[in-house]
Amino acid sequence: GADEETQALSEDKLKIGVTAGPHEEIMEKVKEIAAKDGLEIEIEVISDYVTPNTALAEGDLDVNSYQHKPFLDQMNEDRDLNLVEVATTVNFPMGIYSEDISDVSELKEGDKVGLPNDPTNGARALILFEQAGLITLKEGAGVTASVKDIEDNKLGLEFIELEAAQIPRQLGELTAAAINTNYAMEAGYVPTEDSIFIEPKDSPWVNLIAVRAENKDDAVLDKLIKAYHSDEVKEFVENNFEGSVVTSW
Amino acid sequence: MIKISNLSKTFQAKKGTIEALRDVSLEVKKGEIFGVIGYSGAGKSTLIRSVNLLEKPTSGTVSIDGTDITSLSKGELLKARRKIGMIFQGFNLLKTATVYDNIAIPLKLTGVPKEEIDERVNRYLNIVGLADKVDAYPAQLSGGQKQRVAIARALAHEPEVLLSDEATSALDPDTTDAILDLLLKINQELGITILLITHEMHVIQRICDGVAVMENGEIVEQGTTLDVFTSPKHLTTQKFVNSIFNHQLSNDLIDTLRNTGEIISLKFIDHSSQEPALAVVAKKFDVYPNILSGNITQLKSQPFGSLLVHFKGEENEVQKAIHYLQNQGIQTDEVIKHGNNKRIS
Amino acid sequence: MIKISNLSKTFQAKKGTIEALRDVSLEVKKGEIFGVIGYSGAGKSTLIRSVNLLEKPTSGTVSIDGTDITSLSKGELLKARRKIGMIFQGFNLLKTATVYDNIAIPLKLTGVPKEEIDERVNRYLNIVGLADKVDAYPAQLSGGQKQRVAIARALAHEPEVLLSDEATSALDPDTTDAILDLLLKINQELGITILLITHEMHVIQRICDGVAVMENGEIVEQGTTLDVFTSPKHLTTQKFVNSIFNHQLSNDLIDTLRNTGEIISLKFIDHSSQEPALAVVAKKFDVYPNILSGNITQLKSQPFGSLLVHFKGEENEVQKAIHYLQNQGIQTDEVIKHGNNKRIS
Amino acid sequence: MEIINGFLDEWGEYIWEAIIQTFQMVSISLIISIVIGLPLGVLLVLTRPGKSLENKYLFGFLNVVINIIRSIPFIILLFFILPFTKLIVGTTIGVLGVIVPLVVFTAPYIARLMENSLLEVDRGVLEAYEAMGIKTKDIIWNVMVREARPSIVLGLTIATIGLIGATAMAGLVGAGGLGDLAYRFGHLRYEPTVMYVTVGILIILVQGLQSIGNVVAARLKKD
Amino acid sequence: MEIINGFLDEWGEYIWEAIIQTFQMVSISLIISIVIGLPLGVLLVLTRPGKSLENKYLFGFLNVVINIIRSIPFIILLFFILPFTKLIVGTTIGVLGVIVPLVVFTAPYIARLMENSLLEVDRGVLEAYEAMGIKTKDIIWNVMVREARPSIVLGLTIATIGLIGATAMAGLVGAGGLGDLAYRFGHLRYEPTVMYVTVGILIILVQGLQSIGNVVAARLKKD
Ligand SMILES: Nc1ncnc2c1ncn2[C@@H]1O[C@H](COP(=O)(O)OP(=O)(O)OP(=O)(O)O)[C@@H](O)[C@H]1O
Ligand SMILES: Nc1ncnc2c1ncn2[C@@H]1O[C@H](COP(=O)(O)OP(=O)(O)OP(=O)(O)O)[C@@H](O)[C@H]1O
Ligand SMILES: [Mg+2]
Ligand SMILES: [Mg+2]
Repeated sequence: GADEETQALSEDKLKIGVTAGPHEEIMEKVKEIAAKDGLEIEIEVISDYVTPNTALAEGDLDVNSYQHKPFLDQMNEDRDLNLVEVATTVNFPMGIYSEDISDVSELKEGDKVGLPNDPTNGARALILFEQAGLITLKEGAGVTASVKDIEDNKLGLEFIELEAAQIPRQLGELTAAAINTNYAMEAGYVPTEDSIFIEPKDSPWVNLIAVRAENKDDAVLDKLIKAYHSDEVKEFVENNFEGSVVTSW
Repeated sequence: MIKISNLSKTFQAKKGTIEALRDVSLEVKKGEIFGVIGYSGAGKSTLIRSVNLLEKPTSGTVSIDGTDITSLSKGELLKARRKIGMIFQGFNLLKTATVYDNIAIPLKLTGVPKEEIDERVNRYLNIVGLADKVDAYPAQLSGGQKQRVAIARALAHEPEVLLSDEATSALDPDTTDAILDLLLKINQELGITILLITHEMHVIQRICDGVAVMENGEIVEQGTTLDVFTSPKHLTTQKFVNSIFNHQLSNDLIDTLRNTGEIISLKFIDHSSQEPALAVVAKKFDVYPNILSGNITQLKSQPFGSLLVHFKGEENEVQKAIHYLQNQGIQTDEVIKHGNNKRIS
Repeated sequence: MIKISNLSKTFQAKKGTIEALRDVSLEVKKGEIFGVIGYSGAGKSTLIRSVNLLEKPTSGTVSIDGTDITSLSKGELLKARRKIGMIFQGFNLLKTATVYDNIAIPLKLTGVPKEEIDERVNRYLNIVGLADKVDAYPAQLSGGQKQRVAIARALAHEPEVLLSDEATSALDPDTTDAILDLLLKINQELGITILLITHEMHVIQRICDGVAVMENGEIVEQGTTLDVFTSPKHLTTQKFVNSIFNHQLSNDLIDTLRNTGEIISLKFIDHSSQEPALAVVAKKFDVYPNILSGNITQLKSQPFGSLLVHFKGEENEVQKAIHYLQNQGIQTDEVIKHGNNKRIS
Repeated sequence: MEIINGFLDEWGEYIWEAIIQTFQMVSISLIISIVIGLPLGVLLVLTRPGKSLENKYLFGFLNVVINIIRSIPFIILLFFILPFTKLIVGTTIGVLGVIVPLVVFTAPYIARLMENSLLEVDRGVLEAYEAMGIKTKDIIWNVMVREARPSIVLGLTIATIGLIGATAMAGLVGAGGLGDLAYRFGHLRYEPTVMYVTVGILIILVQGLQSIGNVVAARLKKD
Repeated sequence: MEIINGFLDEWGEYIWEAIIQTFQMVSISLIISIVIGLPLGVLLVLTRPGKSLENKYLFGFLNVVINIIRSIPFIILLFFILPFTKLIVGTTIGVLGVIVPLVVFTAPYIARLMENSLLEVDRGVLEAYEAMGIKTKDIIWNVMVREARPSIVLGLTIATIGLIGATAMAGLVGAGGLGDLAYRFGHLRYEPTVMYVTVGILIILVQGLQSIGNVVAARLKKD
């Protein structure tokens, strides 16, 4: 519970939690831009997916930027947190890739299918599989779906949860796998050509910047959002991730 | 000073139990040197280890200076133990400490002032003849040198009671003598009470006032050294006493000599050895006494001898000679052969 | 059989080096029992450990049965060592194995057939008197019992050469005698060559054919046991030889006796003790020989005695008596006082 | 009761599967690690200066290799040796895929613990056996290892517990197991009950292991 | 040369920061863990049946608590004790936030290793000091710990290396360090050079530690 802390955020200094990977890289760019505006950003890279929110709630962080709305909502509910979204950031579309087949319909009985093992990407992969018609998920499983929420698995596929960044390297041992576009590209895949199924560009999985509810109107956040939503950052993301990470502004 | 009453100790082993001590009672007076001797496995180490409660007796009590140490609290036991020095059969030295530290560390831990520690360490190392090994580690010492370090460690505490478990067993006769002299000296000068265990009869002979003989966990004989040496009653005691006299003759020799006279064992103490008894016999009677084997030796307080003498001569002359000797206070016995090992008592 | 030539061993210590062996040469013939005696720290253990190369000599060679073992390959050394049994000053038993296994494991590892192992273990345990401890672990044994297990372990290999480092130092005289008898027996019956180290002169006296006396890393005297006992040349040897005779008199006594005659040390071997020399002297001359201290004892092969005798009487009579004794082949010496420790040689 | 039933209905299967996976990972990699680690530990002791197989180069080499492997945290090792894993077992996924990194992680660890135990064996006893002309190989097994057994058992217990800790990261390559279940479902997906139950099972497992280790070590110790 | 300069320009700062973080995490938690673990190890030895402070309950309690903690893989422990961490140091992230779990993880481990070493100390020497009426406390330091030093040093080396391994997971709560750097950049961002360099530094670190440990242990060993 963060209720006891009602302090406003510092005017010129923010401690921002991000997860390792693209969120971290983008935030480094944002830090550069914000510095020009007199806002000093201290980046805390946290590899775990829960800590950035709990640390934020407890006041160890001022802001975090690593999750999408469905995940934030779930955590607020599960752990009785009071965190709110103040801006959207980027989206990492996800696709299904394979070295053996060229269409999801070619999946056979008992094939091995890989998916990320972290909750934000894992649930998303399952929903992607549902969209591809491979499985059906339990009603209400929604954005926290895990392999145990699979209700119907006609082909009896074997779902193997792996470290997200690792999947491209192990794709050869799987029939197919859901991979975040950024990781797929770093492994040399061209998403539009190599994926055998891909999320629509306008998917709801856009990431966001979250703060404690009592700070949602603090002025310093405007500076941060301004820096984040700057053209420089957009350019950086486009150049650096070559379209695999989609900006929301 | 040390009073052991009805002490028993039973060890649990895989195959039943081992009664290492059975109802042992013993008293060592203040200022006395008391020896315990016995065969290997007789229970000597177990007994001495019970005195400072390293071995918890199964039953019976041990009291030192009037206090029953089996009933002491932990703190009191600690204090009581500081007055008791112990030399172990194993040496129990710190492998990682030099000779100097092996003696100095316990002194430091028992609160001996710093300036005194150095002095004491050097003094006792000199006494045991190891001044040149002060910086050596135990692994660099010979067996006897390790034992001497252990002796120096125990003595450096200048305890009131000293327990010694085979302190000289790894030492040559010269060093043994030096250590025994030292024990005698500290006993006489500082009045330290000493309970020592040994399997060497000459250690008892040289320095002990009293002696107990153990066998199979029991004390089979006990008394002043003089009494035990001159008239040993139990077979084991007799064997030990004889061991220092080394009466061993070949059977051939005995057979030959029997035909020309008698073989007599003579035992005498004190004054009697100052009178030329055998010379007088030779002059007075028509016998030719010939010493076959024997030892005249010095007990802690007086000379004591045991001779195996062949009296060549007519039977009645021999009898007269023996009679004369008996009148001089000399104990005479016809020889008895001890089975295979040819021991004659 | 064992030929040690110009062996030197230098240890590196913090403070300079320690020369544990200096140019030691020694030969033990096949079937011989050879003893090495010396003070604590003399280098005895280092010497015996060099024989099976547990200690690598700094220079010099050791050859056994004609082969220089310092030049053997690893495999050859292994084979050579199997013929050499060794009893250690420490006992070096496996803590985690029973008495039985402590003897059986090495037998198994040196390829003794299974059915024979059991037989041998039991035989040798019986010999050392530990048949009832077959299932005990070393921690449950007394000091002497551990030593006996170590002896049984070495003997069970039935080696051609036996190296023994103070094998009886922790044993009572009775057990010591039994072990010595056993060594003598295997030496005579199986022709095993034995090199043993001891600090107890009576061990040498009882079973050794030859003896070497070590001091400060050097052999100071060496010869047959008889020669060394009867005419020890080096001071150390004399001390050792005298240690078994235990000549110790109080100064008071010596002073008193000097006034009424002379104190003479007599040494005689073999036949001479069978002739009643002192009795004859008493009859022939006007002297009263009185034995003050002494020991007539049996060397491995013949009796040997050393007496300290007071000859009461006129000076010229005493001189005549001494002359007579000398003619009988008895070695006579006027007493010499040895400083503080009152030893008289 | 109903709560328990409900819990078991929902999670029983997963937990059971995780237990099996953990057992598989631990037992297989432990056995292989011992087979590799124990001889390595022995070599580390025997080849060091002054010991019977003294060999500066082999000792230095082993020492360095073991240190290099022990330097790499398991999480990195897991990915670092992927090609090697693929080569050895043909897959980098699942229980099979994690065994190779677990062994690579545990064997040097066991070697170090063995080394530590074996170095404590009394020099005198070793000498006695050398003097009897017994082969180094036999001395190793019948003297060194035998005498060090109590300490070796405790060391292996420590290593096994470390191994169980490492399997918690096996989830990264899809091998599952109790640790992974606790982290992913218990922590990340906030199912505290799952976390508690899994941790409880781990505790029982480790408690059991350590107790067995203690009892065995005490039994083997005869002084 | 240029490549190296380029690499250092780009990564030098990160690597340097990671080294500092690793050093901080390792040194602080190691010291605290030793301070806690060593006495625990001593207690484990002294309170066991037959030893001088024999106390079934305390021994049983310590044994169980240590086992419970050692049961929990570090990755889970990290989160399991969050409230405790918060209570002790006021934060759950960063170097400060990871110290508490590292200590909780390492101290019982050190206790076990100490126990193992201390149990090897010759009983006779302990008896000799008991017989001299020396306080248990003094015996512990001047005999047990002293005689076990070579083994303790090797044990601590093993524990320190284990600790370095655990810090690789410190990234989960934002504490950084070399392991995290290798994972984040090397693995997640496909910058293999960073991974190799970081792993290289770790290797040098561990190699140095083990060498120091070996040398110190050999120095302390006097037989
Ligand atoms: N490893 C070593 N390092 C340094 N010095 C040593 C070493 N081993 C033995 N010494 C020294 O060498 C000398 C001879 O030792 P050795 O063990 O041979 O004596 P010893 O004659 O067997 O004596 P003891 O009768 O007391 O057993 C001693 O002074 C001893 O201190
Ligand atoms: N811990 C133990 N467990 C079982 N039996 C033991 C234990 N300690 C000693 N014993 C047995 O008790 C008996 C007496 O042992 P103790 O050590 O007192 O003999 P000792 O007279 O000192 O013999 P030595 O002269 O050989 O040292 C022996 O038979 C021994 O085997
Ligand atoms: Mg004893
Ligand atoms: Mg010696």
